[in-house]
Amino acid sequence: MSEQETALDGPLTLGGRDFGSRLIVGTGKYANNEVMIDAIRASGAEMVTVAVRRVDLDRSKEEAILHHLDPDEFFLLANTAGCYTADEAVRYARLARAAGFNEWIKLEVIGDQATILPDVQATLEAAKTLADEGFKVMAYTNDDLITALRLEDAGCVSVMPLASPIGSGLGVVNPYFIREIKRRLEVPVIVDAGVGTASHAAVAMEQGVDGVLMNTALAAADDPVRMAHAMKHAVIAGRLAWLAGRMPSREIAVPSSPTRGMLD
Amino acid sequence: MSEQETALDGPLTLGGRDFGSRLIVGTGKYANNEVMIDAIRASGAEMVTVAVRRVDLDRSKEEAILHHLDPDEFFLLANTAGCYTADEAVRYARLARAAGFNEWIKLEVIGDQATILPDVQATLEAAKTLADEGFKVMAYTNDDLITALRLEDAGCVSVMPLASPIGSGLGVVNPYFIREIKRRLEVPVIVDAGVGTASHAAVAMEQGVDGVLMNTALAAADDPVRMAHAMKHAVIAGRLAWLAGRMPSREIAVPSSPTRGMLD
Amino acid sequence: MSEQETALDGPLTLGGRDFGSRLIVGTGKYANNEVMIDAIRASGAEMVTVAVRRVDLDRSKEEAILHHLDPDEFFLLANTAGCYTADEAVRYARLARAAGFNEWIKLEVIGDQATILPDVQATLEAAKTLADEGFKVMAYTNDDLITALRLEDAGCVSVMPLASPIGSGLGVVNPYFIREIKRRLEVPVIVDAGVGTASHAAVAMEQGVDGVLMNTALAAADDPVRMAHAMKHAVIAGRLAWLAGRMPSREIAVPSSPTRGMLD
Amino acid sequence: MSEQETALDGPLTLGGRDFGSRLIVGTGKYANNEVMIDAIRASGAEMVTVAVRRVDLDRSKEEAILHHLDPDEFFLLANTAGCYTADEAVRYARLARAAGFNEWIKLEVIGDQATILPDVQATLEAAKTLADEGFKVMAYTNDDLITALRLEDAGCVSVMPLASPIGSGLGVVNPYFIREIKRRLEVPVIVDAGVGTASHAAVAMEQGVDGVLMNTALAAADDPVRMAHAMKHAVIAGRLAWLAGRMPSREIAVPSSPTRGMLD
Amino acid sequence: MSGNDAIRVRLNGADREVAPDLTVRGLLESLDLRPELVVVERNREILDRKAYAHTPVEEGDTLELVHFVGGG
Amino acid sequence: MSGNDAIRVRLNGADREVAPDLTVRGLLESLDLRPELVVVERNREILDRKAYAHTPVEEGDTLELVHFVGGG
Amino acid sequence: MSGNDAIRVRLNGADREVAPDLTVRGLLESLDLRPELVVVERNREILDRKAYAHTPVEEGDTLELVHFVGGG
Amino acid sequence: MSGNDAIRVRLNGADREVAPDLTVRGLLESLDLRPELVVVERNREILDRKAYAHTPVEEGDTLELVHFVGGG
Repeated sequence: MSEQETALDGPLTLGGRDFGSRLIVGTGKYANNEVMIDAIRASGAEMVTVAVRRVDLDRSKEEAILHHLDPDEFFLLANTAGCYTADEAVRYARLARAAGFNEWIKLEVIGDQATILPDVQATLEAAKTLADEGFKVMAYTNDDLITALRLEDAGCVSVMPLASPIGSGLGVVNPYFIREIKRRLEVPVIVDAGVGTASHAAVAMEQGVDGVLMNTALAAADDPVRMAHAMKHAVIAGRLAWLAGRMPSREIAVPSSPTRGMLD
Repeated sequence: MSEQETALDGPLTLGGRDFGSRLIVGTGKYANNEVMIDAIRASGAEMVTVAVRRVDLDRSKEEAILHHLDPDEFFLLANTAGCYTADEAVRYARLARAAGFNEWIKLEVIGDQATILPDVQATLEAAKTLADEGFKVMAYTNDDLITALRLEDAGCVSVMPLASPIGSGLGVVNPYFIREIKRRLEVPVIVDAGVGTASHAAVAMEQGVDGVLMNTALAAADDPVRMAHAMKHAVIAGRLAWLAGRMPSREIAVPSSPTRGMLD
Repeated sequence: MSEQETALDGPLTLGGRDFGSRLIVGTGKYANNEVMIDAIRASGAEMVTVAVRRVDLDRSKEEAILHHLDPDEFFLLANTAGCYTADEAVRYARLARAAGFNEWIKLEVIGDQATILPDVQATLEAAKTLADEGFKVMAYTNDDLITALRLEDAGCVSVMPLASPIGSGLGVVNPYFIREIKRRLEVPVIVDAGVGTASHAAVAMEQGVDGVLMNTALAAADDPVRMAHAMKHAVIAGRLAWLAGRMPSREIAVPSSPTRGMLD
Repeated sequence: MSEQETALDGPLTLGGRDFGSRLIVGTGKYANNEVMIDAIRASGAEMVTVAVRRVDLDRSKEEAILHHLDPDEFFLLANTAGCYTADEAVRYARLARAAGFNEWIKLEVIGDQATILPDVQATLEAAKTLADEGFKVMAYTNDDLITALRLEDAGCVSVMPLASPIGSGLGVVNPYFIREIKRRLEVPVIVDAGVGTASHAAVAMEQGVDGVLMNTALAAADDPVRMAHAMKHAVIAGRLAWLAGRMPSREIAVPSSPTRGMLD
Repeated sequence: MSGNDAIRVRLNGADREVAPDLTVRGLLESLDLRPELVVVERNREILDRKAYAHTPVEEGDTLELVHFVGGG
Repeated sequence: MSGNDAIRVRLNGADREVAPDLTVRGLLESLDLRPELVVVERNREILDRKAYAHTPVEEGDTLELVHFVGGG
Repeated sequence: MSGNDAIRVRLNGADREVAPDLTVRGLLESLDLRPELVVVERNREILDRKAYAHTPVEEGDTLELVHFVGGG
Repeated sequence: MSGNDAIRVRLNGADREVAPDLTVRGLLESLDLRPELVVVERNREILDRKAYAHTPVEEGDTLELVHFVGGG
């Protein structure tokens, strides 16, 4: 946003840290690293997610994201993507912290390979362990309010319900649940996964949530950089619209020009 | 958009004239003129609509929009709002042109007082007359493709189907029809009426249309200026997303982090 | 409906004639005539539409629908499908009447080959001519209220707005417009075209309309006869639900079991 | 369904028992018991839910549902509505079984008073205990696939995801999740809670589920008995439509009358 | 069919030669069509079915024979 | 009711005095309740309906009398 | 205003008396209106702004003075 | 590489022979990996990066070398 515009909205405060952008982006699935970097810069995101994986001993150089991503330019949020148990997720989180950048973790515990939907029970269990170990846990979850409330109780710095399944691009399928979660939680709520195009991000923000996290919507667009620009604007648009308080919708039309003063 | 961003999208070209913004806004129903001006400036709109009405001989000063709106700052698009016949609309258009600013007219012929829905037959008739008289006609119509095609044949410089009834704020109720109209017409298509919040504007632009016209969504928001900022971003977001080519949506999830390289 | 159930709803009265079923079905596009007859019987429809075409001088026998459809069992409603001008539609209507069954006509004037959307202007023109000639005109149109009101004024015995384009199976895309048309017209409103599955027919009837006309939803189902049964139930379901007056919907949940009397 | 129609669909088999109707209804919130009985009979439901509560020692007679509901006419499904812990739910289930009708239980463990959304963790825990004790558990849950799979593993005879919150009448908000749950589970899936009108029930069945359970949609309709008839038809309609295999939906129109054989 | 004495008509959009001295009824019969299922438009005028028997088919006539087919 | 010889029980969440030497069956009868429609939980144990007749109601008992009511 | 010499006109839908020998420009000035912001329709004919100065307001004239107001 | 004096370890899920008397730091260097970009888990214990230099790689060790890659 322009300076004048930043006056219109405060920062996104997560775990005591301020972020100028409410958009968080992933670094996966890009055609190449140049496009990735350009897209991330275009998105205006300050926080970017990375995954923890074994060094591929044959072709590590190309792989290591830090050969391309400057940790001074972006705040790294490591995830536990691919983990199917609480123990596994905790192990990955500890490895991520040992990398030495920060103690933040995007907690993700999957319950089913076909849908990559979260295992909320295991997520809750891992969240408690990690919060106790001093991690700043941002927990990916489904749109269940009860689970969201417990993740907050477990000490997560943010709860991140899905808009729809990872990589589906279906957008916010259940705005009621997202809205209810936002109403009830005190920690910031970030909509994570399912956004496919700009209007989806705007719709998500219009539910009152604090931010949006996306990856495939950028990486799998025909033109990731242009889509990244679009998403930057979409998140601001949805946020400001929510802050501005939209007009009431009604089935009956209401003229926008005066009805008085017509000629004979 | 920032300079860098304007490179991402061309101007909106209407009747041989370029506009830097794809957002067109009305000037009606604002609480006061100061808010109106601030909101219009915040929206980034270059083209603004005005209505033609009798001078109220008791309190004209406050009324005349040009006491507040600088015709050098904004491109004035007079409308024929409130007209119920082709003749009446033609009369208002001529009066508007006599004001001496330009020969552009937002043609609007209403067919029903309760819904303010357009009378497409009368609109078509008036469009022909006005186009023959050298007007640059931007025709407000419903989402009927057949009518849209005929308005184009009649010589309109733009066809402007509704998203939903004027002042309803229901957004794009029938994206199929809007999309089809855009696919088939050669003149620019502007979605006019029905937008209620930012995501609606983004959805409209994501159908591929060339611009959006709105009034109540700004004037009736709790904070019109903030909503104007939101709409500016929403139109850019939807436009760039459409140009970028969104990811395909699918019901089956697809991981955004690598499935290879997990630990034992 | 069972006898007991018929007490729950009156007949569909069109042009002074009562029909026991609110479902009207077409006879086109079936794999074969046996399936067509079985499906129509299963649908419970009393009124069925037929098209007027040249006798194919080589293979007429198989073609003539009346070799398969008993005009004493079903009320024939000839249509003007395929006509692109008012004159053409009037010509087809007269030919249909000359067949000697009745003076009813399903008026259909198409405005565009790709979308088969109605030409409302030509439809209106033909409706006036045919009504003056004593036809009972059931006019297929789009979901524009203004056109619907004029078709009523022109003397149509029923106005039939589309749910979505013919053969699209998208269902009721714009319930607001359908609802508004029903609210404002006095002649029966039949939703015609666009229904794809049972819930679509129920949704249509829940807008308060008097009936539904469909063809492709049955003919193009994997099992037309079973789908015909489904549609019969769907139309009754939607009708009775509308008559019954649905519960209000609310975002906040309300328990259905008593909150009192819990144990300590 | 008529005899002929029952041939079109098999029975709903739950826990080794066949039910002729796929509609299960509650007995709460009716204006009076006469309306309740009439509505339940009109719905054609064979299985009805009841709640377990303390005898109100002052006015028990009116309260006891069995003074009005004949257990030989309907199959009683006691629920644990109002329970907030697994232990509480288990206690209520045992009391219900001690009533001596059957060992079936509609398991419901609530996680939040404001939304009455299920506590899936506690539900899972109680489901295991009750299944081990030989109960036939029908588990009310949210639309999370992972939880649904575990409830199946726990030995539930049916898993019952919500369409939307209890008493909301919002219908099937997330058809994707409902569909996915049905795809993956082997035990029957019943959509429970959230249905508000007939088309909602049809939509639910069109996702392929085995049945629908509702209460408020009937009890809170202006005319519960008529709405009960509507729902009976809606469930059959949705079921048969799903079995019939609906036509594909497409944005492009396809004529239903022949394009050949037009006159010159 | 054809012959020196045949006459030329435009029948359902195609040029055709038919026997001379044929009535519309005769034409339908020659085409094996049941009159009660067919509507005849002759030179843009719809014929009353009762007139089939005494309406001649003449050189240069434009005839349209239509009937009901399956349609939506 | 009350009296020197009455005994105190907790009945459906309320303190109550009932006659001494009363069986559960007797209690239900005294409350005008049909045993076949009521389930009795005594001190957190569910009673078999057949046991109502010979199960005494004793000083300090916590009794819950439940039944089916309308619910969704 | 009024007087024996006043003339009657229909002005923006209301009957009004105005001074005689008044031009359209004079009328606008008397109404305290800025000519460049007002369009004048006289007896259903739109006046060229340049004509305001020499166009008389005459008995029985129907005048419409219009301008731009806020609209959507 | 291999040799009589080589030692066997489990490295990133594969059995490998490495030189004897190698430290973790040495191992990373031999693999051409920048220590500051790699996290090492040795026999299920995460090593402090400062310990790489004096932590020996021993026969039968299970080592996991991980780093950050692109992910969502």
